[in-house]
This record gives sequence, C-alpha cells and structure tokens, in this order.
Amino acid sequence: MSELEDFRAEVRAWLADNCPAEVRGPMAGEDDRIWGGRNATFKTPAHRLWLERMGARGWTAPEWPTEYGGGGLSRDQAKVLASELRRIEAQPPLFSFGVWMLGPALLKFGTEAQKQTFLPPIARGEIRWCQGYSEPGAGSDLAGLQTRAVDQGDHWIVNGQKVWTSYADQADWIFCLVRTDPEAPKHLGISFVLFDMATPGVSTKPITLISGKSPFCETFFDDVRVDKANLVGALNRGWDVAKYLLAHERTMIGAIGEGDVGRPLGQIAADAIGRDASGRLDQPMLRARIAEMEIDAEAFRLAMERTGDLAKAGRAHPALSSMLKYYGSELNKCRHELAMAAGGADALEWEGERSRNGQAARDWLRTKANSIEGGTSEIQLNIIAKHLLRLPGA
Amino acid sequence: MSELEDFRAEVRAWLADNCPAEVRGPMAGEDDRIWGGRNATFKTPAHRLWLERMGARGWTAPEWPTEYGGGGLSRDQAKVLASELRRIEAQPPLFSFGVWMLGPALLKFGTEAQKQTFLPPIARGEIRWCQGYSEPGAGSDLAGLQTRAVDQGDHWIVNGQKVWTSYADQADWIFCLVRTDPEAPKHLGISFVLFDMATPGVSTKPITLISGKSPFCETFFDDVRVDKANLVGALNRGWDVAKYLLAHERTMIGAIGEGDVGRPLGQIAADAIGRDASGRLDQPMLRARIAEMEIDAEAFRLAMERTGDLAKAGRAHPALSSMLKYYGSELNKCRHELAMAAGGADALEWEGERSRNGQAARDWLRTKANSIEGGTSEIQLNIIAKHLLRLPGA
Amino acid sequence: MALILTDEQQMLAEAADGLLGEEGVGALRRLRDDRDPDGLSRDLWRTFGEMGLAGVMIDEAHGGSGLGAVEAGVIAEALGKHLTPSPFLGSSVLGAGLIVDLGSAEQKDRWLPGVAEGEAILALALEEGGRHAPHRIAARAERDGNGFRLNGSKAFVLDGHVADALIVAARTSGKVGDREGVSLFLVDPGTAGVAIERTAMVDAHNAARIMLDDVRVDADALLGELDGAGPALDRVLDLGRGCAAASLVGAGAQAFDLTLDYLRTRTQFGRAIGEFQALQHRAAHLFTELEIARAAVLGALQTLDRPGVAPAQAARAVAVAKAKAGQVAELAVQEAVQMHGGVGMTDEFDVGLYMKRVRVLNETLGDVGHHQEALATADGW
Amino acid sequence: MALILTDEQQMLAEAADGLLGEEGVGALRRLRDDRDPDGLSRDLWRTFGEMGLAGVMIDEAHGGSGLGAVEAGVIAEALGKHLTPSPFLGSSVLGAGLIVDLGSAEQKDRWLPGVAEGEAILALALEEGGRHAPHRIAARAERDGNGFRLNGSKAFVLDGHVADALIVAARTSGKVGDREGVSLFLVDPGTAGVAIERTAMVDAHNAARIMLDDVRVDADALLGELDGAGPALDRVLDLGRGCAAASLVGAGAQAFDLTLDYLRTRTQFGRAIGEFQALQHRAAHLFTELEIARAAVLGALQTLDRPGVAPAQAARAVAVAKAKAGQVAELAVQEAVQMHGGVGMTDEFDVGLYMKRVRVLNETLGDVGHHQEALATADGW
Repeated sequence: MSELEDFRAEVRAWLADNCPAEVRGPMAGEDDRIWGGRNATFKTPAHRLWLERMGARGWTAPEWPTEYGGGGLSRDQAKVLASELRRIEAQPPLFSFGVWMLGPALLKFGTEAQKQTFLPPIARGEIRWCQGYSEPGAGSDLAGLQTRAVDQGDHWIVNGQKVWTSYADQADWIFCLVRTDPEAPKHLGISFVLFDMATPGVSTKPITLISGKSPFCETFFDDVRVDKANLVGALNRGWDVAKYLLAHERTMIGAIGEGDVGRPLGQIAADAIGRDASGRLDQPMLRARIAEMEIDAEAFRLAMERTGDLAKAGRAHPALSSMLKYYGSELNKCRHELAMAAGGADALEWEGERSRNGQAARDWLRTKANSIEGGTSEIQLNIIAKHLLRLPGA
Repeated sequence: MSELEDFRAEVRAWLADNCPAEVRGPMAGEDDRIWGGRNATFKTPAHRLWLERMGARGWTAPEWPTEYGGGGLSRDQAKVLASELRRIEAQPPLFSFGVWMLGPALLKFGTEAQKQTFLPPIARGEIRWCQGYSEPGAGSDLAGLQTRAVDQGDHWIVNGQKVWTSYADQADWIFCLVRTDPEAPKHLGISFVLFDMATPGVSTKPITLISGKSPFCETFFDDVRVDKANLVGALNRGWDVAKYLLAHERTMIGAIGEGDVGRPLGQIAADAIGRDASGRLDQPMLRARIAEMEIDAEAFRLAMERTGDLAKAGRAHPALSSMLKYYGSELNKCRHELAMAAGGADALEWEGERSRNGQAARDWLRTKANSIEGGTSEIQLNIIAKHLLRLPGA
Repeated sequence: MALILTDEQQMLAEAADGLLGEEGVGALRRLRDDRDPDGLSRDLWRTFGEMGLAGVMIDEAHGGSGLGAVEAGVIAEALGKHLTPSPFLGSSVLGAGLIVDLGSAEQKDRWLPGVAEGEAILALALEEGGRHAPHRIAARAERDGNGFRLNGSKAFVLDGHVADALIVAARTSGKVGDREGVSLFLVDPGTAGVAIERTAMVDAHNAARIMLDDVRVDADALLGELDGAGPALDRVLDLGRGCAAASLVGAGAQAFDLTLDYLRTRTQFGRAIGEFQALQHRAAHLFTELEIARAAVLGALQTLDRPGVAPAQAARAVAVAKAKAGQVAELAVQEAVQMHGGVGMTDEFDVGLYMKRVRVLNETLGDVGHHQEALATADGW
Repeated sequence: MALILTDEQQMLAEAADGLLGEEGVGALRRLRDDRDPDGLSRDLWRTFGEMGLAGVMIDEAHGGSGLGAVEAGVIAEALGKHLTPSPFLGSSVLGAGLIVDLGSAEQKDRWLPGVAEGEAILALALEEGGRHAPHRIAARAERDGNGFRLNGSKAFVLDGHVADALIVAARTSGKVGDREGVSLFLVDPGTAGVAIERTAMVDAHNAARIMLDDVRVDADALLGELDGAGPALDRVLDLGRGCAAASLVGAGAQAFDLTLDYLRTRTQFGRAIGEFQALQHRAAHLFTELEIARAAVLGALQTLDRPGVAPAQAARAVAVAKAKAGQVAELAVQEAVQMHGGVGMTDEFDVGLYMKRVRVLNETLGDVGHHQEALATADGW
C-alpha cells in the first residue's frame, strides 16, 4: 500500500504544479475537448499546455509501455492517477480514438515497426485517427462489407464507401476494414489497414442527425493507394483485429453510462424544480425514477471497475465488454430522458442563447445513438447469449 | 337511451329485492365462491338462493339466448346489469368454466341437441365443467397431444393423461381434446369431446403449487368410454373449437388484470403504511410504482371494454384476446408484487390466523401462473406478431 | 356508450387524415427548413376552417361545427400522426374553449367566428415555469381606473408568436399556488408593454415567452368572473390534455407503423429483421400498449363529452389518458429509433421527428409524472 | 483494492458452497416438510462453528476467525444460493456484530465463543412494524431499581424463536422516530414477561413476534451506553444489509443458472426453448443485471471493510447494493418461474423456492424502495 501512497503523493504534487486552472471543473461544451492532431485547435493556450505536459509523461495513455510513449503505470497506479485527476476535477488531456481503440489493437497485433511509428504520436496527440468499419447496408452485419482493396504488388487500390465515420472530416489517419479477398465467405477475406486521410481519392461528407450537425461522416474512397506495410495483423484476418478493437470501443461507449464527473441528476433536478418541506425533490414521481437510475449508475460504475480488475487478473471473458456496452448505453439514454423530464419546457428549446442552442435537447437526442453505434444493443445481447451463456443456436 | 334507463331501473329494483346481504361486499376468501355442480357447496343458504334466483332469470349468462337458459340481453343491457351489480358490490352468482368457456364454443359449434342438453344446466349452475387441454410435454405446444381416442363404432375408448386440469377433482363433466387420427400432422387429427367425469377409468390427482394446495390436477384416462354424440364440431377439427374457446379463456384470464371490485391498492397501502403531512402514502418510491400500475389498470379496464365493443360491432380481430390475456396477466402479477411490497414483513407470514394462513403471500404466488396458464405470455406475443402485425416468419 | 368511434366520427377521422396526409411530414420539414416566420401554415389553417375543423367545438351560431371532445381528439390524433404544426390545440381547443365557456356575447362574436374560419388565432398564456403548474400563477392584474394593469411573465405559450389575441391568466387576489383568485384577460399582443419572444422548439413547433410590463387593458378585457377563472381553466385544460393525449397516440402509432414497415423490409444477416423473435416480441408488446393507450384516450374524451359528468371524474379519466398515452408514445418512439438503427438517427428519416414531437407533447399540459401524481392525489393517497 | 475476491476469499466461498451444496435445497425442504420445531439445523450450525464460519467476524481471542464484511458476504451468498435456513444473519452478523462493537469484557466472554462455536444463537429484536424502520422504536425500557423494566412488542425477529439471547432495542429517552435515545439490552428469552411467537414465513425460514410485558433485567443487561445505541445499530445494520444483498445475489444467480439449464434442455415446437431469441435476449439482459448487482455488492462489502471509512459513505454504498441486488434478484426469480412455465409453478421444482426466499430477503433490513429513498435522502434531494 505504501508504495502506492507514495505514488499518489507524487501525482498530487505534480498535478498541483502542472494542471492549469483553465482545464479544471466540468466541461462547458464541445470546444473544451482536446482532440489533438495536425490541425489541432485549443480553447486556450492552457489547454495546449495540458496536453503537452500530460503527453510528455505518457499519462495520456497511462498503462502503455514507456517505450511507445505511454506512462508505463500498473493498473493500481493508473487508478490512483485517475482518482487524483477526478479529485481536482481535471478535464481529460486528450480525446483520442487512437488511444482508446487503435492503440490497444496495435499493441496486440502490430509489428514492432508499426508500434514504433504509430503509438508515440498517438500518445502525444499529434495524429488524430478515425475508424472505417460501417458501410451502408452493412451496419451491425459486417459480413456484408463491400469496400474493395485490389492487390497491386506493394500496395492496394481501395474503392468503396464507409458511413458513420466519426470526425472523418477532421482526422489525419484512418484505421479501416477492407475486403482483400472477394471470394472468401463472410468475415474471412477482410483486412485491417491504416492510411492517411490526405491520400488522393479520400473525401468526406458530414451526416446531419436528429440532434443536428454531427461528427459523423460518409467517407468515400476513389482509387486510394494504401501501402502494404500498413496492414495490421494477418492478411484476410482483419476480423480478428476488428473484434479485439470493437471490444475496446464497446467498453468506451459503455463508459458513458458512468456519467459526467458532475453532480448527481437528482441534485440538479431538485435545484431546478425545487424541494418540498422535507427537502425532497418536489416531483415525487420523477424523483422515484431518478433514484432508480442513480442506483443503477452507481452500480454500473462499480461493474466497470470490477470488469477492468478481472481483465487485469486475466479472468475477464472478452464478451464482458458487450455487457458493459449494452448496459452503459441504455443507462445513458435513460439518464438523458430523465434530464429532459427534469428540464421540462425549458429543455425543449432548440435555438438561442438561453438554451445554448438547445444543448440539453441535442445531448438527449445524441444519446439515442449510444445503443446503436459500436454494435447495437441487440447485437450485444446476441453476443452475451452466445459467448457467455452458451445458449443453443445463439 | 331511455329504454336502457328503464331497464336499469328494473334491474335495480329487482336486485334490491333479490340480492341477499350475505353476497354483497368484497369476497373474503375462496369459500365465498359459488361454483355450483352436482355436489355444490354454499357458504350460506343465501348463496344458494342467489344462484337460484340469478340462474332463473338467465343472468348467470346474460347474453346467451333465453331458449338455452341465458338472459337474452343485448350488450348494452348486459353492461347495465354489470354496472348495477358493481354498484351494490354484489358477488358473482356463479363461477363457471361452463359459462365462460364451453358455452360460447357450444353456441358456435354445437348441434341443436347439444345446445339443448348442455347449456341450460350450465346457466343454472347444475353441472360443473373442467377443461382437458394441456398434457405433460405438451404445454404451450398442443401439437404434441398424446391422449388417444380409438374408434369403436358408436363410441371411442380414450387413454392418456392431462395436466393443469383446474378443479378436475370437483368437476362433473370435462371438455377435452383427444387425438382421433394419430397419423395426421400437428393440429389436425385432434377432436373436441365431452364426457362425464364419473365415467369408469377417470381419475384425478391434485398438484401442489408454490402457493400451496391448488385446484389444478393431473387427470388420467384409462379405457374411458366416450359417446360419439358428444363430439363437438367436426371430427379431427377439434383445434378450431379449441382455438375459439381459448380466445374466451384468454379474455377471462386477462380480465383478472382489472382487479377486484375493491379499493385501489394505493388507498389500501396508504391505510396500512401511513400518510405524510400532505396526505401522501408515506413511502414515496412505492407510491410511484403503485401510481404507474393504477394508471395501467384503469387503462386496461377501458381496453377490455373497448375490445368487447369492437367484437360486438364485428370489428375485433380474434387475436385481440391475446393482447388482453398478455397485458391483464402481467398487470395482475405486478399488482400483487406491489401488494406484497406494501404489506412488508406482515405479508410474508405463511401460517396462522393473523395472516389467514398466508393469504396475501399465496395469492401473490398464485398470480405467477396467470402468464403461463391459457397460453404463456410468450405465446400471446407470438400470436400478436403473427396475426395482428403480420411480421415475416412469425 | 360503446368505446369505439361512431360512423360520423370515423368519417371525420378519415377527412382529417386525408387532408393532413396529403403533404404528411413534408409540411413540417418545409416549415422548419425554410425557417418559416410563422412556423405554421396559414393556408392549412384556413382549410381547417373551411372543413369545420378549426371550429370543431364552437357552436354553430358562431360558425363552428358544434361537436365534442371526441371529435376534437380525432383531429388532434391526425395532427399527431402527420406532425403538422397548427394552432389547433392552442387556439381551437384551449383559446376557443375558454371563450365558449366564459365569454360575453361581445367577446364570442368578436373571436369565435374568426377562429372557426381559420382566420384568427388565440393563445393561452398560462404557464410561468418550466413545468406544468396551472395554479402557480404569479403574474398579477391590478385595478387601474376602469381597467387593469398586468405585470408578469409567461412561458410555453403555444403559438403565442402568431396569436391575434392572448388569453392571459393573472392573479387578481390570493397568493401564488392558490386555486382561487385567478382571472383571465383578453390581451391584444400589440398593446404597449407586451413583449413576445418566439421559442423554436426541438420538434419544430413553436411556443412563446411573453413579458407583461405594466400592460393596460380595459374592463371589457376580463373574460369571465373576476377571481373566478379556476373551474373553467380546469375544464379547458382537461380538454386540452385529452387532445394532447390523442396527439400522442397519433404520433406513437405512426412511429410504430413506420417501424413495422422497416421490420418487414430491412434485411440483415440475410433475413428481414422483423423475423427476429426478440424484435417481434417487443413489437407485439408495443402494439398492446398502444391499443391500451388508445382505449384510455377515447374513454377520457367520451367522459368529457358526457352531460353532467362530475369534474373530478373527468379529471381522473384525463389523468389516466395523458399519463398512459405519454408513457406509451415515449416507448414507441424510442423503439422506433432503436429498431431503425443508424438511419433512425439521421434527420433524413422521419422517426426522429416523432421522437421530438412526443417529447414536446409530453411536456404539454403535464407530463406522465404530473398525471400519475394527479391520480394518486385524486384518489386520496 | 481490486473489486474481485482474493484467493483466500475465493477459497472461503468454495468451502461454504461445498458444505451447503452437499444437501443443497434438500435441507430446506426437509426442515419444511418435517415441520422441524427449530426450522433450522443445529448440526449444520455446529459445523459452521467448526469451519470458522459462524464466528467469521468475531475476533480470534473469542474463538472467531477475525475476518471482515467481504468474508461474511461470501458466506451469505452461499446461504442464498442453497436457500439454507441458518442463524447466520441474525446471530453471527447482527447479534455478534453488536456485542463485538459494544459489549463489555464480560458480555463478550459470555456470548462470543458460543456463537463462534455454533452453539449459541443470538437474535436482534429491533423492528416493530411491517416495514423496516430502525428508528421507529416505541418499546420502552424504564429504570427500575438497579435495572430496567421493558415493555413493548417486536416483530420480524430473525430466528427469535430459537435464540439463546435476545438483543432488544428499546427507547430510554426521546420519542418514537428519534435517532437518539435508544438502548440495547441482552434479554434471556426465558425471563418472565417475554412471550415469543414463531412466525413461519413464505420461504420456510422463520422469524418471531415478541411481546415484552414488564420484563425485568439487571443493569448488566445493558449493551453499550445508555441512550447511545444509534451509531452501532447503524453500523451493524449496514453490515446486515450488505450480507442480505449478498444472499440476494446468491439466490438470484442460482435461479438464473437453473433457468439456463432449463433453456438448454427443454424442447418445445421441436427446438430447445433456449434457441428462441426473445428468451435469449431476456436471459442476456438478466445476466448483465446480475453482474452489475454483484459488483455493487462487493463494492459495498469492501467499503464496509475499509479502515476509517465515513459512516455516510458506507451507508450510501450499502443502499446501492441492497436496492440493486433486491431489484435484480426479483427480476431473476420472476423470469425463472416464467421461463420454466407450468412446472415452475409446482412445488416440485426449486425455482418457486427461490422466488419465496428473494421476497423475504427483500423485506429484510429495508426493501428496494427503502434504499432508493436512503440514497436520495443522503444525496440531499
């Protein structure tokens, strides 16, 4: 315990010196987020500084090895770092699909050269990544993948279309599933490749969602050249890489179920709506629904932690990520339904300053994608039934 | 309107004269129920009188034609009768599977002789019926029916076993599905027959349920002789009769969702648990759950009425009975869960006078069968998906 | 009375459906994407007038159809089904309802024929906070010579930005939260001191926030008795809730129908997704809930139409209907988006529009929790 | 600390499971069907003593194992899994917990070794009404010479009919509902004025109703400080709630496992019913809920074991665990009976027994609503 406590003291002291005031406290909006990348924008110079300092220590990817730009921390140390960051309400130094999704896959499937090349810039937030999985007509069912890579010796020529590519219009590179063997059945014949979004032939078009403008894009590949050195894992076995990465994506999406660092919804609602004589939120029926959700949310936070601990102990079935993804995304939808009910008519506004352009309503609508993106809730339940429950015919 | 109002006045006057005080008010227990039959028992002489008087008017089967012992009322008149009975909290004059289930099937499929023979004694409560559908290994899936009827010219010899036969040990006659063509596939080859439970070779054995002693029996047929005159509907087409009758059974089971005539659960709970300063049931979370259930219950009562009205107008799809059965039985389970929560530790007692031998707990457990008997909730949902929604592959 | 529509009511339903179905959801999209200054179609509103829909509950002497709550609900259901923005609820139901109930002969002559023709638009300025609380009125009207002087602020005034007259609920005695002491005033929106801000809502329908700053009205602006608006307000609010519940059923059922179509046609893993039993059971459950909600709504509307019905009984029936319809419609749109998958999240598909509309209808005149509370309170627990 | 069992805890779990699993649910059936006068097995209880389970939280100096809340929870989970009636919760957790916390040297020497050996049984007489309300204590103890005189009535006293000593919570000052002013007394059940009625419960476990009619006890019967039982009661009740939550997870998970077996083997319409996707999705949902509940329970038990943890923080974690475990176990047994169909309704199958046990565990030390309320209140809304 005492080594960990020493580490905690060290972290606390370092954060006191290095975490700028501007990046502490709840995030006010999208532009607080630090995404990094070639064309990075920062809300304030302090935001840039925060990324640089954390990146330099590798604490943007705390558990990655130091040789690849990570922090080299143990799981227990990483928990200490996270709790110290929470304590001072520090905002994340980096939002990154590279850290959350591609990195773990490269650590497992990448060549040494790929790790050396790609991981350190990810940890420093220098290259921003997007993901090319879904296609029109192949949402949950990736077996129907159509994007074709034709072998040209040392490279492929890629043609096709992706959809639901988050931030494709702002990303520097893409990790992408392409069909390298059109004859092979279903999931065979698919490969996992990386390429620069600046390659000629790549174009993107944002998708308008029910919540308004969105980070999602349609992405088009028109004779795009992809170097074979950027194949991750074995040829035609991209599905193995994709599955591994999807499990990380699931856990990441599930984590939204934990909610923001901020105050419990019950308190927010009570402040907005008022309290009765005994201090209770003055809408008994709404209060009961919120209480149920808050219990679920707290239990879910513990389940997230427990699953991580099980994984570290080598005792977690990979399909547990489906469980977290399913529960976390449904929970987050429920939380926002209740937030809308608590907000009443005020939360219905869609434009103007008072509602910050309908922030509450747009956030609410956005959550509806949680149980669709990264594999629908139905797909997660199928996976649980098959791989964890081993039910017949699942 | 005014004819109906005249009828209402007449009913009210007649009930004032003819409904004994002993059969008014909520029923205290099983022995308040009047089941009739050859070996009928009555809690008090007034109970017998109530059956005789109502039976004589045909108001035990208000909408049946008078020539078959019914009341000959129109649907609107029947509603008036029901509302007047409710008004004085009159208990039902007869509990009868003959009235609820067999009668409607005979009216539709029976020969004139069968109607003349069987319907009047049913309406007068002289013959008590039970139902022989389910078999071990053929619960929801009646296609697997094994009870065999072998043709002997003017009669069949029946061998086999039924299960879940309610009150088989107290019934006078049975309406029963038997396989008359062992070669025919699935639902074909099954016939619908009637016979006396006193016929040699019939024996019964009660089933103990989680709620304790139960009216359900296993029923055994060992070379039982069944007269061919007692075939209802066409030979080998018993499934048509059974389906029609099942729809009535479903509606009947669904009707338990309407709850008893008594006070709303919210009031009962508030009286038991106490109220806060503003008069609210002093358990806010429980109160919220009860409120939701009471809304559902009231809406369901209206849906029952509406479905009946649609049927009368010839605009009800037969599968609507599945909808009512599904919703009503789930609702009744929910009501009893909440009643147990409201009862707290007191409701957990299983023996002794204070709890009337665990009445609350036994009632609660008994409701769990609601969504199983007469076709499980899952079967009802299948039927809705197939016949009402016409979903592919349903 | 049978809990089904009469032949006449069925014909009315088909007429409204036919009219609104011509353009369908396209009408809403056009108004939204063109950023229409009114946020609703005045042409359609005139057609409503011509067809007798705008004045459905206005007596024939004042140009209306003289029909009842069931008929109003039938129209509201069609509006919910096609998501058509219109002043029906605010003007024909709430506004006209109050004038029919409380208006002097002059007030009726002045406003009812215009509403019935689809020319005039009324708006009820009642709410003051974010949640429905009809008795929590802080806006005040004070005697000022022969008339009154109004001060206060109002929110969530349906179509208040295009109203020809505002019906303002203001306190003339008592304190905030009292059931008594509220009076209604017909206010010309052009009067000095009236400031109206249009608030575009998530569902591309509109409401307004209204500031009243020393607004001077004459004595004949008073609608009904001084201090005595309570009972009439309760009546008309129940009517409005019944209609909002009907709109919820219309919207929920249509979202469900779109979803059924999708389930039948969209394929995945080589099968129509409607073949998956898990989705079949959810669809069957939802169908059941919608039918139950439909019965509750029709039951409430018939109760409102029953001569001499006790207000408490009507209120109870309406609470059941609004709570149940709101809960079920919410489930319907959530299932609709989820079962549509990614495309359900796009603005291009209609299901998202239903989700938005249901959210707003749920907040209109009391949400699910509000009406659950109303039932429990009414039943004394 | 990792949110998983340590190797030692895992071994303890296996030992308890092995012991109870030998006879499994058969033990409960035998006690029930034989109408056993004790309603629990004294032999088993002695074996618990020999294996160090009965004194799991009693210090080694008094013959116990000196372990913590997590270990107690591990045992409680096994008891829930096998539905074994035992005085573990009432005696080893609640009773011994209070004596460990508050007892004098004499009191500890008198009772703890016996409990640890599985010879003595303690029972906490706290509740007075049908619902858990630990501060609503009307029973009174009044000074009487050198001792006290107790009057009042107690209900839902777990295994109170076989207790060797009752720990009675009685008011020595203040009024009903006050958090202060409660004292604890060790009362010999044979004392004049004590009347004990065994109440057999739906799950074939037992509790007692106890009447105290001028029951005279000496001064040394007082456990802890006069008027000051509150904090210790709160601590031990949270421990008991954590263990009850663990039993709920044990029972719920076992009902689920029985159901999975049934889904894999029972055929209908020519297929194993576990092939039906609608049931697969419900099973997968339930699995998820059970895992979430399991994490919440372990989290609460670890929190209780954390040195110096603030009582409010422990109470909050326990409220989450008991509410979540209760809700999930209830779902598990409902799904178990429904998926078993008709046979699930028969006494012959075990799933019904799980449904009954879960109902009782849910009422024990506060139901789902009680703990949802506790969370909301603790968080100030």
